[in-house]
Amino acid sequence: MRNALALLIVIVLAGLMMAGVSQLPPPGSPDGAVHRHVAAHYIDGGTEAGGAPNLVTAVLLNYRALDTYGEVVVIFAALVAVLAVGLSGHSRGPRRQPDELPVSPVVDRIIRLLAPFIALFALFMILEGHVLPGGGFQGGVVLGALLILLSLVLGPRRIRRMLPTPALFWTRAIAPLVFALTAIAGLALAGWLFALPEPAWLRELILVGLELAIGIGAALALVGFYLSLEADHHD
Amino acid sequence: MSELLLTTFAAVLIAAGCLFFLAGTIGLLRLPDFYCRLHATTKCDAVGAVLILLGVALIAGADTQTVRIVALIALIAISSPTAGHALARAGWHAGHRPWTREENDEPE
Amino acid sequence: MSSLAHLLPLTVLLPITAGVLAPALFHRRGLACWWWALAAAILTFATTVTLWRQLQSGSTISYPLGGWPPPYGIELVFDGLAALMLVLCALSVLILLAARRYVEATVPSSRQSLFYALILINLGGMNGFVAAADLFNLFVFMEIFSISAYALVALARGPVAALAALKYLLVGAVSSLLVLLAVALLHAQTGSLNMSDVAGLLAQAEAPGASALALGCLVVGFLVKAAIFPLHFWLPDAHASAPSPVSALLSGLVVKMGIVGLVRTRILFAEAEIVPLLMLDNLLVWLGVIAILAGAVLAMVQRELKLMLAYSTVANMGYIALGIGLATPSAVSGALAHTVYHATIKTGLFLTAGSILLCTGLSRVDDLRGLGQRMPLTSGALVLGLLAATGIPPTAGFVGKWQIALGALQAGQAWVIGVILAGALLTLGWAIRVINSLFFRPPARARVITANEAPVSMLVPSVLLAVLAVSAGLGGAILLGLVEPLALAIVGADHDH
Amino acid sequence: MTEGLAHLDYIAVVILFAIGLYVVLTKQNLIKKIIGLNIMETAVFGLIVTSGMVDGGSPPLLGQGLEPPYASPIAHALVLTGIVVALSVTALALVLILRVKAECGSIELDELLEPDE
Repeated sequence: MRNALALLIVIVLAGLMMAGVSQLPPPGSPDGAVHRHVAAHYIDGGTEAGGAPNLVTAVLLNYRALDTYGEVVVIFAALVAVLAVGLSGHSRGPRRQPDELPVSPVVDRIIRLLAPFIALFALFMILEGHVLPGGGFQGGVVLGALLILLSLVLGPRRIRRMLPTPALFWTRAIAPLVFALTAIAGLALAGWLFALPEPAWLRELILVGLELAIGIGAALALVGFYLSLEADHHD
Repeated sequence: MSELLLTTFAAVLIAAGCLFFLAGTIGLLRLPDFYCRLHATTKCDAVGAVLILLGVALIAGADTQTVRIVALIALIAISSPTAGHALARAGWHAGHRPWTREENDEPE
Repeated sequence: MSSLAHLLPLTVLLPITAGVLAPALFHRRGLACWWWALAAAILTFATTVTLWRQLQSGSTISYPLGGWPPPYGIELVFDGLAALMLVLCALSVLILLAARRYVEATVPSSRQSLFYALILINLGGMNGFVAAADLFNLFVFMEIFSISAYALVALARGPVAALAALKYLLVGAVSSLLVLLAVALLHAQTGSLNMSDVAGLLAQAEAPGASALALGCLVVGFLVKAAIFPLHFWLPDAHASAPSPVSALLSGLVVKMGIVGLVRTRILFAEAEIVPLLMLDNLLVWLGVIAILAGAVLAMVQRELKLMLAYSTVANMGYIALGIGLATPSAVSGALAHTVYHATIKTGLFLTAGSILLCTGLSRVDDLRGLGQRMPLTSGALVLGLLAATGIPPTAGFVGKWQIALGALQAGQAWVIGVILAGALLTLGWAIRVINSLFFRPPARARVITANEAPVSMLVPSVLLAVLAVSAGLGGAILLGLVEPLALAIVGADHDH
Repeated sequence: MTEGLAHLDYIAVVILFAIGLYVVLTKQNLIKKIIGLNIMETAVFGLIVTSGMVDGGSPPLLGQGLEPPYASPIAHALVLTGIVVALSVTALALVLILRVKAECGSIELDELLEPDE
C-alpha cells in the first residue's frame, strides 16, 4: 500500500520532470545555450587565459577555483566528521581484538606486483592533470585505492594506529591549506584572491602544486573513510 | 574478404562477452547465496570484459591502441580473479557457509 | 572598488582555514582549541563588521574571485542579506562561548578539536552561502555547512542522536540533490551559472516548463532546508537530540539558510514572467499558516524542553514563509527581520536549555519544577526568551509578526492576522506552562534542589541573548530600514505587472 | 534524429532519478536507502554531463591536435565537484549507519521505529 503510493508519487514527479526536461535544448546540439555562452568564452580564451591546456582543469583551478576550494573543504569536513562520529575511539570496556585474518598469499603477491604500477599511474594522473585527462582528484582516488590495498597486505592495524595523530592531520589538511596559500599568493602577485599569477612557469608550478595537494588530500580522506568503516566493523 | 572475416570474428567475440555480462548479472540477482553469486559475477570481468576487449583489439588492428588494450587485458586477467578469491576467502572467514539444496530450501 | 572588498572572501576563508588547522594544532588540547575557535569567530565577526560599515557608506560590495568578471568567474556579493551574515558571526561567537563547558563535559578529549573544527567549517560554509552569487557555488557552500551539521548532530551520545543524524542526512542529501538538479537544469537552459546573469537570461527564455521545473526543485529543496511544515519532519529529532550548543547553531542559524535560499530563488526568478510565481506565493502562505498552527500545537504537547523549542522553530519558520509568500514590501521585510530576530531568540533559548541540561541533567519540563529558586539567572533568561518568542511587544518577536500582519492587510488577506494571533496565543500557552513549572511549583527532583547556577561562560551568552531578545524590538525600525531594499528587490518586479 | 527522440538522454536520466527516488522512499533498509540516494546522484550527474556534450565533439583538451567543437568544460568540472560531494556524504552516511547498527542493533527502519518508544 505504502509502496503503491510511493510509486504513484514517483511516477507523477517523473512525468512532471519529463515535461520539464523535454523543453531544454536537445543534448548534443552544438548551438545549445551551454556551448554558446560561458563555455565558448573559455574555449576561445584558450590555454593563455585559462592557464592550462586541459580546460576542465582550467575551469576547476582557475575560473572556478572557489568551487574547488569548497570541494576540498567538503571532503576534509567529511573526514573530520567520520572521525568525530565513528565508533572507533569509543572503546567501551577492553577492546576485543578481532581474529586477524592472515593475508592470502595470492592477494599479497598480486598487490605487491601491481602496487608500483598503480602508484606510477596515480602520480602521472596528478602531475599531468593540467595537460591531459586526469587531475588531482582522479589521481588521488587511485592513490587512495592503492593505500587501501596496501593496508590489506600490511594489516590495517599498523595504519590505523596513526589515525588521530596531529602529524597525520597536517597532511590531511594539506589541500585546503595549499589552496588558501595559493589564494593569498594570488592576491599578492596578481591582485585578486584565487588568481593565478602571471609568468607561465610560476602558474604551471602552482597548478602542479595544487593538484598534488588535492591528490594527497583525497587519497588520505579515502583511507580515513575506509579505515573508520573497517575499524567499526571489527569492534 | 579477410577484413570481413576479422570484423565478424570480432563481433562474435564482443557478443559473447556481452552474453557473459548478462549471465553474470542475472546470476548476481537470482542465485541463492554469496558464493554462487560471486561465481557468477566474477565471470563478468574475467571472461566478459576480456572477450570484449579482444574483439575491440581485433577491430583496432596494429595500432598503439592495441598495445593499451593488451595491457588492459593483462591487468584484468591478473586482478579480477584475485578480487574474486579475496572476496570468497573473506566470506568464508566471516562465517558464511555455502548453500546446499538439502539443508535450506529457502534462499537467503 | 575599494581594497576593503578583499575582506569579503575572508569571511569564508578565515573560519574554514582556522577549522582546518584546529585538529592539527590542538590535538587533545580542548581548551586551547576553544580559544583558537573563539578567536577565529571573533576575527570573522570583525571582518563582517568592517564590510558592513563599508556597505553603509557605499553600494553593494561584490568580489570577483581570481579577477574574472562575473559571468565567467565566481562572484561573491555582500548585499541586504549581509545583515544576516553579521548576525551569524555574532551568534556563533556566543555559541562558542557557551560551548566550552558543554564540550568539556560531554565530548571525549580526543574529539574536542574535531568538534570545534566542524563548528568553524559550518560557520564558513554559511557565510559563503549567504554571500554566494553563483548557483553552483551556492550548492557547494550548502554542502559544506550541511555535512558539518549532520556530523555535529551525531556528536551527541546515544542511539537517538545517531538515528536523528542519519534521518537529517538522508533528507538533507535529497534536498541538496534537488538544488543541484535545478542548477543543472538552469545551466543547461542558459549556459551560465552567475545568478544575475541567469536571471536576465531566464527573463528572455522561451522554455516555461524547464524554468518551472528548476523553480520547483529549488523551492522544494530550500523548503526542506528551512523545515517548512510538511517538510519539517527531520527537524525536531535532530535539533532536540543534538548537543545543546549545536541545537542553538542549527535552530538559530542553519535553518535560516533555507530562507536565504528561498530569497535568492525569488530574486532569480523575479523577472521570468513565464513562471507561476503567484502560485509559489500562495503555496508559501498556506504552508506558513499550517506551519504556524501545527508547530505551536505540536510544541504544546511535548514534554521535553528541547523538543518544545524545536517545534517552536517549525512554527517560526512558518511565520517567515508566510511573510515571504504575502509578497508585499512590509510583509517581506517583516519576514526578513523575523529571520534575524528568531535567530537571536532561538539561539538564546537553546543555549539556556543547554545550561539547564548540563547543570541538572534533566530535560523534561515537569522535572524542572522549582528550578527558578536554584538557578534564578538561567531560569530568568529562559523566561525572557520565551516571552520574546511569543511576540509580546516590545520584544524582538513582536516586530516581525507586526510587520507581517501589516503586510497581510496590504495584501487584502486580513484573515492571516487571526492565524498570527492564534499562533502567538498557542505559544503563550506552552510558554506559561514552562514558566509556571520553573517558578511557581515546588521542586520535585533532588537534582533540582542541589543544582547550582550555571558557570559564567554559559551564563553570559544566555543572559545577553535574553536581554537582546526582549529589548531588540525597540530597535526594530533600524533593522527594518536595513532589510527594506532587499524586500523591494524581491517584490518589486511583481508589483510592476 | 527525430524530434521526439532528441531528448532521449534526458528522459533516461529522469527515469534513473525516479528509480532512485522510489528506492529512497520505499526501502526500509538504511543501506538500500543510501544506494537509492546514489542512484539519484548519478542521474543528476548524468544530466549535467549530457547537457555539456556535443555531437561529434572532442574533450576540451587544447593543444592535443583535437578538433573543435569541444564539449563544455564547465559541465565536467561541475560533475567532478558533485561526485566528490556525493562521496563525502555517502561516507558519512555509512559511518552513521554503522553507529546505528552498533547502538540499536538493526539497520531496518521499520524495526528501529517500532517498539522502544
